[in-house]
Amino acid sequence: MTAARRASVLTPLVLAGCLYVLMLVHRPGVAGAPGPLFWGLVVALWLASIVALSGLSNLRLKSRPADRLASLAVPILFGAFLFFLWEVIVVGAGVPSVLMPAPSAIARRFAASMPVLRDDFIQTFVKSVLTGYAMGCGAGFVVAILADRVPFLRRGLLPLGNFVSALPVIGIAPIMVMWFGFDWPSKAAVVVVMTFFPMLVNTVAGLTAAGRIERDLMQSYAAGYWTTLLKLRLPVALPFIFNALKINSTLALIGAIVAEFFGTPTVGMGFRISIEVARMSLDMVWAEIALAAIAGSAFYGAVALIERGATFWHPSYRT
Amino acid sequence: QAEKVNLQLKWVTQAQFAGYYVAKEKGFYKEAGLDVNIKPGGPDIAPPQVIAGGGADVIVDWMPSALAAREKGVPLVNIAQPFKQSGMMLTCRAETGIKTPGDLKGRTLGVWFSGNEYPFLAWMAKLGLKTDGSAGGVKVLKQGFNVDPLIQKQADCISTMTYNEYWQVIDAGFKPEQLVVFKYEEQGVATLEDGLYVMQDKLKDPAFVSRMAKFVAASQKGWDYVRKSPDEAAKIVLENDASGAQTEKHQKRMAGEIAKLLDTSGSGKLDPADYDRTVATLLASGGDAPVITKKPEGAWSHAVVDAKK
Amino acid sequence: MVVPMRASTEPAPRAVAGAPVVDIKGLSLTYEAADGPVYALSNVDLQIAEGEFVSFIGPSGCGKTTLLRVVADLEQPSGGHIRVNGVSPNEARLRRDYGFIFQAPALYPWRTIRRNVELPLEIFGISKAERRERSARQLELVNLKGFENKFPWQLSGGMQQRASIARALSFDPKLLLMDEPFGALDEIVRDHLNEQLLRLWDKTGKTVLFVTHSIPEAVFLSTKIVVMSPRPGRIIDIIDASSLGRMRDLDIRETPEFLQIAHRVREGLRAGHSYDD
Amino acid sequence: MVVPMRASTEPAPRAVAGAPVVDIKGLSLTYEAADGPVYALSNVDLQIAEGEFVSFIGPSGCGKTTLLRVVADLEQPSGGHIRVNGVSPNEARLRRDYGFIFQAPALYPWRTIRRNVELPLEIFGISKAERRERSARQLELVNLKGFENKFPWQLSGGMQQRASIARALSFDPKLLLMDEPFGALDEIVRDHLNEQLLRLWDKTGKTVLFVTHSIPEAVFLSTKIVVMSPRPGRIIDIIDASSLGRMRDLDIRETPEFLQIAHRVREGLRAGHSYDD
Amino acid sequence: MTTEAAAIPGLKARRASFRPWEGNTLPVLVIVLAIVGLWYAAALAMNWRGTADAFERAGEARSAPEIALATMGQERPMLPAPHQIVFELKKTVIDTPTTSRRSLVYHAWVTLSSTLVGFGLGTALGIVLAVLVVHVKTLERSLMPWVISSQTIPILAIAPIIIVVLGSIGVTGLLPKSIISAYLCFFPITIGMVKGLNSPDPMQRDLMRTYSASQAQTLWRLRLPASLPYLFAGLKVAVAISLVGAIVGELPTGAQAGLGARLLAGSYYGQTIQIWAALFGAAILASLLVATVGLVERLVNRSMGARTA
Ligand SMILES: Nc1ncnc2c1ncn2[C@@H]1O[C@H](COP(=O)(O)OP(=O)(O)OP(=O)(O)O)[C@@H](O)[C@H]1O
Ligand SMILES: Nc1ncnc2c1ncn2[C@@H]1O[C@H](COP(=O)(O)OP(=O)(O)OP(=O)(O)O)[C@@H](O)[C@H]1O
Ligand SMILES: Cc1ncc(C[n+]2csc(CCO)c2C)c(N)n1
Ligand SMILES: [Mg+2]
Ligand SMILES: [Mg+2]
Repeated sequence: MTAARRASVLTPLVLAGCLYVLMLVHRPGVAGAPGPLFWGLVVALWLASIVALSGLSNLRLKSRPADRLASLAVPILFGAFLFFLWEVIVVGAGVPSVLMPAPSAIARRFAASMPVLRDDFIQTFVKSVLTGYAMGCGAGFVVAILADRVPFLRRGLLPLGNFVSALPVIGIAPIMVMWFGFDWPSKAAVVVVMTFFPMLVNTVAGLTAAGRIERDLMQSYAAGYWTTLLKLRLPVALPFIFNALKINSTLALIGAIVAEFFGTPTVGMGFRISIEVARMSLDMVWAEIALAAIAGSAFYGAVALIERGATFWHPSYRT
Repeated sequence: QAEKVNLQLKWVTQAQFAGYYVAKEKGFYKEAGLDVNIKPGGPDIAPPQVIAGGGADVIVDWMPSALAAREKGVPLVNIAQPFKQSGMMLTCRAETGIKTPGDLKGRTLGVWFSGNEYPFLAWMAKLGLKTDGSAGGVKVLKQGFNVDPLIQKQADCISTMTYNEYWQVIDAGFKPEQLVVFKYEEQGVATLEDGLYVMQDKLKDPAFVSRMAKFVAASQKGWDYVRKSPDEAAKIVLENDASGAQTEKHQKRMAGEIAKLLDTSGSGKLDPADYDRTVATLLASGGDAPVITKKPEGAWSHAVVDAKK
Repeated sequence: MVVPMRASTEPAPRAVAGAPVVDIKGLSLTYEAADGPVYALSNVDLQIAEGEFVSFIGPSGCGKTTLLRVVADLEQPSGGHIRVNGVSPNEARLRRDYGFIFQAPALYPWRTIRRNVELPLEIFGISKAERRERSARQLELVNLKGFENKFPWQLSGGMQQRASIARALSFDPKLLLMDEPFGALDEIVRDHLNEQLLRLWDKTGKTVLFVTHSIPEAVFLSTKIVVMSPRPGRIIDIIDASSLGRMRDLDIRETPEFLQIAHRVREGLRAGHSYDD
Repeated sequence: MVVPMRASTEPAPRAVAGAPVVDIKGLSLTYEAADGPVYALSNVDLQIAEGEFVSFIGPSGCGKTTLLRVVADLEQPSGGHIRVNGVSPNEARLRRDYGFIFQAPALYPWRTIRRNVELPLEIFGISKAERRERSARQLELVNLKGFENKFPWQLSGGMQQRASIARALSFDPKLLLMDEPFGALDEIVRDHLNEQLLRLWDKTGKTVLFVTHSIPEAVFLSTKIVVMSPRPGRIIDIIDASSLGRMRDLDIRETPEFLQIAHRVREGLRAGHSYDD
Repeated sequence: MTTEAAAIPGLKARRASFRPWEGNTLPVLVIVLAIVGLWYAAALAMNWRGTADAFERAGEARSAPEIALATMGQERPMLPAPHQIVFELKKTVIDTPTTSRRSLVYHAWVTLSSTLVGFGLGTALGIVLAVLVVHVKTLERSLMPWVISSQTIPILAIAPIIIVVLGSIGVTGLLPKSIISAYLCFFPITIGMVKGLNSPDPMQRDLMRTYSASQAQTLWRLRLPASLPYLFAGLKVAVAISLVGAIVGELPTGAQAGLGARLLAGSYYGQTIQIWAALFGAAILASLLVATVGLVERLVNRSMGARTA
């Protein structure tokens, strides 16, 4: 109860304080050279926000929707506060925008560049990432199953799987451009190589996770390899497989963007980032990074949501 | 006690920067009382960012990129311009039938971005060719670091430097007559390359100016040396190449070609006419994201070069 | 020398009437552990005819589970002969001759109780309608009606055990291997299920191998009681209880004949223990 | 109604002699499942004095485990009052008032048997030498000497259960919560352990809450027998058996008094079942 | 009855007998041979056009077999033939002293050292983060979403800034590369560990509750051992990624040495075979690292009594 009261009193106070500081920092006299009092205020707000947030996250509300809302509020407020600090420090300390632009500048840039961002998003995320992700995860999974099914292959394939595990993007990207051309297929190919190994390793680990009597039960039914796989071993392996899908969801995006540094048509998130860095338009660079973060987090979130549905029985969801 | 100078190069260690390496190895810097630390660059390094973050005292950069940075709030000032001419050109396979700039219409062209696309864009604007992929223009690819797109026939023409990529194409088996080249200098869209830039506010400090004066003078001595003995300069570069990937043949050739681009007056003083031409080219490049929107003010200074007398 | 257990070449005949369903001679099994071998079974001889109900009883760790697992082809013996329905355990397993109820419920947590019970039926390719019908019948039998849509962790220990019994009965195997199926059940349910099992056995002529710790249960159910002893795991007594007839009711437990057999079992059990205070 | 279980502000006194060790009033617990609530406990009243030995018996799924878990602060009741040793279950748990033996062995597979038994001792910060000594003693008691360095999967079901009993006894808790500890053991071992437990209880004055399915076991061990019934889980009879005295030997099971109490338990149990054939 | 069975002393004896097809050597060999065969076929097909073009440019007419032979010896092939890579590896690994900048071993060592430091940092960070997220509710809700979005930031884009910022506070040399490597590789560990730390089943957790064990005790005695399968799967992925991270980290530090520098230089100078050799170097290194983690996993499993079946 005290946590709730603390949170409900402090949160609005901190919010108000932050707004005030934001107004202050953008005043011509303050920007670039605020006094120690100003920084003191910022530090005080920081401490207060920690107390408020920990109060909020321990909050238990009676109605379910309200509780949901509260649990959503915490990461959002936490993030908002990080952005607040970023803005205040960058503007307050007068950090040059070529090093680190202020969030407000990034947001303005983001809003003003919607058409460009949309085209880049389609090129990089929809075409390269999704295709490459599906193929890479699929390939890792299939090879893991193959290695599992055919013991002879297992001992040959797994060491080879390790072999391709660390083919660095910067090495394969130029080769893929040479092989598959400048457009998105070469980026998708890079993503395939990057996502293959995490899936392979996790699937192989997951396939060994079934317990002994659970396997014996299948044996006693004289269930064949595929039946056992489908009805026992894959369900048990799912938490591992989903780990790989989650890791890959962010890895694929990084891979596709970085691959675009090594030759592209004149569209794509990586293309934009690399040329805007050289133009010193760091606000645009960060607008693209923000887009990547939003897309990547949404992708990850979608995978995590499916995971929760598919592995509801796992102890980690039964606390 | 030697004064420290951090120099950030624009690209990896190669004969393009031979002057600085020679000055260091031959002790020209030491004679001037300097301790120079040369930081190689690369595709992922933007020298203006490094100098803005305090990672360098002086950088080698191309003028379009430096002026862009200046407009974006990093007040870079050109203090010396050892390179008089641009080495950039567009190299096409002759078999494509391209003979004049007019033949470029509808072709696929490899272009270096990262701040080096402006002369190209200005040129296309001058030719009336669209670069946004619409019909009647040219198809632009963001070229990687090498000349593969030309050899693999993924592009009809690619960007090359007279001193580097062009020779890689030759090494790949092309004869000069199988290639058609368009030098930016000859097309009237050349921009200044490889100048030395510092932060504007530092120039208020006389000690800094005198340190830079010594640095520029010693560097010029290095460049003179390169002009005279390019082969030895290439060897010095090779010794400084930590990646161990450069070949002697290629670096010697590069040193020779670089020598042709240098300012023969020997002072390294920026010619304001070259500067004006560069600015004009950049302002003409147009497009929806122009590199500079207005004429820069105070983007160069002779203070350092003059101080060395 | 190698046991060609899986390499049998002769045809696989169905057990002929009268021929033993389980035929074990000189069977032994040693677990190799890091700190030395464990002699789980040593020189076991046993014949079980079709339609028999055989209980195994003995101190914990004497090899009852191991013996059932060998019959089920879940464990490879280190020596000796074993035939199940006239073929090797492997072949018997492959033609799905038996149903096994494990000592632990071994329910799959991602399946509801109904779908757990239907698991073998799914594997045997039985139609959905019939699966539904059979699982409903078995769940009714073990008194789990109303819990079809729960997940295993939502059930009490005894309920999980009953679900696993329903699962094994659902596909109606001729040979039932039951490892302490009623361990976690109270007397009333146990009596009830004992009677149901006896009725089922009598009606269908199944052969049952039944591990239990309860002497009355063993005597009540069995035509034959095998008493085992540990270290090394071996059979120390085989008691014939067919004299009690096939169908029995619970009152039989007060008859002198019953008590006498129970006494003999208890004596055997006691002999198998190391501490007799 | 809200139980201010965790927000208790009064001081936490040790149980005064005579004050109930477990004091339950109007306790209820409902599991919210997707397909509707399960009333696992409903309006349960129970007082257990220090030094009592209380058995819980009832059909499977009647809430015995749930009740023990509430006492142990592993489950939060939906309503009613409960005090353990005069404080909330949470406080009692935090000061390590009890030892719990689960229905399944719950051994950690990566620890040897010895180190499983020593687990609570490690947590309580007991010296290595003493841990060794105590685990050896307890393993001897449950007749697992020689298996100290095995891993759980190398033991039979009954041996695992005995290991878990040794684990709970190793730190000598004043209050013992035992959920069907002897379910997987044969009669002989069971009798042996029953006697050992009784001796221990008598000597140390522990309070024991003991879930069992065996009526004789319940009567033999208990001073009080609680009979429960499912749907909703509730107490239907509390039978006093203190008249049998504290220390009993196995022969007591033939006395009329014993049989009479057993009969009453059986009647209660039968009443709690839905099918009485 | 045929179940001819004599007492044999355990099953282990059978396993000990010599069966080469049960070891790793034969399968690996067979599969490697198959891949090499396919590779040659692919090299032939992919290099055909380029080779034919080259002869044509040189004005030489060649027969198909001659072209086929020449596809195996191209200087800039689409796909080098395996023996070309082997010779390059031999040249840069065996024939060159390991202290030379032209030795691949030297560069592999440079990369390996930052990989190991980065992997160490990343593992520590990954585990600490997972432990915090599992124990502190505030962090699970507030930190985790931001950790996830941090992983979607293209490292190559912000690496230069990291290097510059770190450089300005005096962190240079090995550490910046390692930090980038750690930043990339901690994530798989965190994801796996969060799941693994939460994987003990409720009864195992309840046992700890009944002992009123502290969080630290529950962590050490229950959660950590239970999480090991997840941890090792994460570590294998992470060690591979940390190598990629170290290589990526070499670009914004001027790509002076290391496999990344080799890759870049190879790519920049069109030395395809050198790229492939460096790629193989990286892959071999990765295999060794992953295999090492696998070995540790097996040792740990054995000491934790895992079934040896
Ligand atoms: N996988 C194994 N590895 C090593 N030893 C084992 C293994 N499984 C069982 N044992 C040992 O074999 C012996 C017999 O075990 P088994 O499970 O057959 O006993 P049981 O008669 O079923 O006992 P319970 O009544 O307790 O279930 C025991 O001593 C046990 O420790
Ligand atoms: N986590 C849970 N979620 C939903 N229902 C549950 C859960 N745990 C137990 N139940 C239900 O609560 C009731 C009581 O269960 P409990 O485990 O207390 O029974 P029990 O008396 O111990 O039975 P047994 O003798 O079989 O162990 C059962 O109907 C069971 O289905
Ligand atoms: C990604 C990228 N590609 C090309 C250049 C252009 N460039 C600047 S200096 C130099 C060396 C000449 O051999 C070259 C090619 C660049 N800056 N960034
Ligand atoms: Mg057993
Ligand atoms: Mg229970």
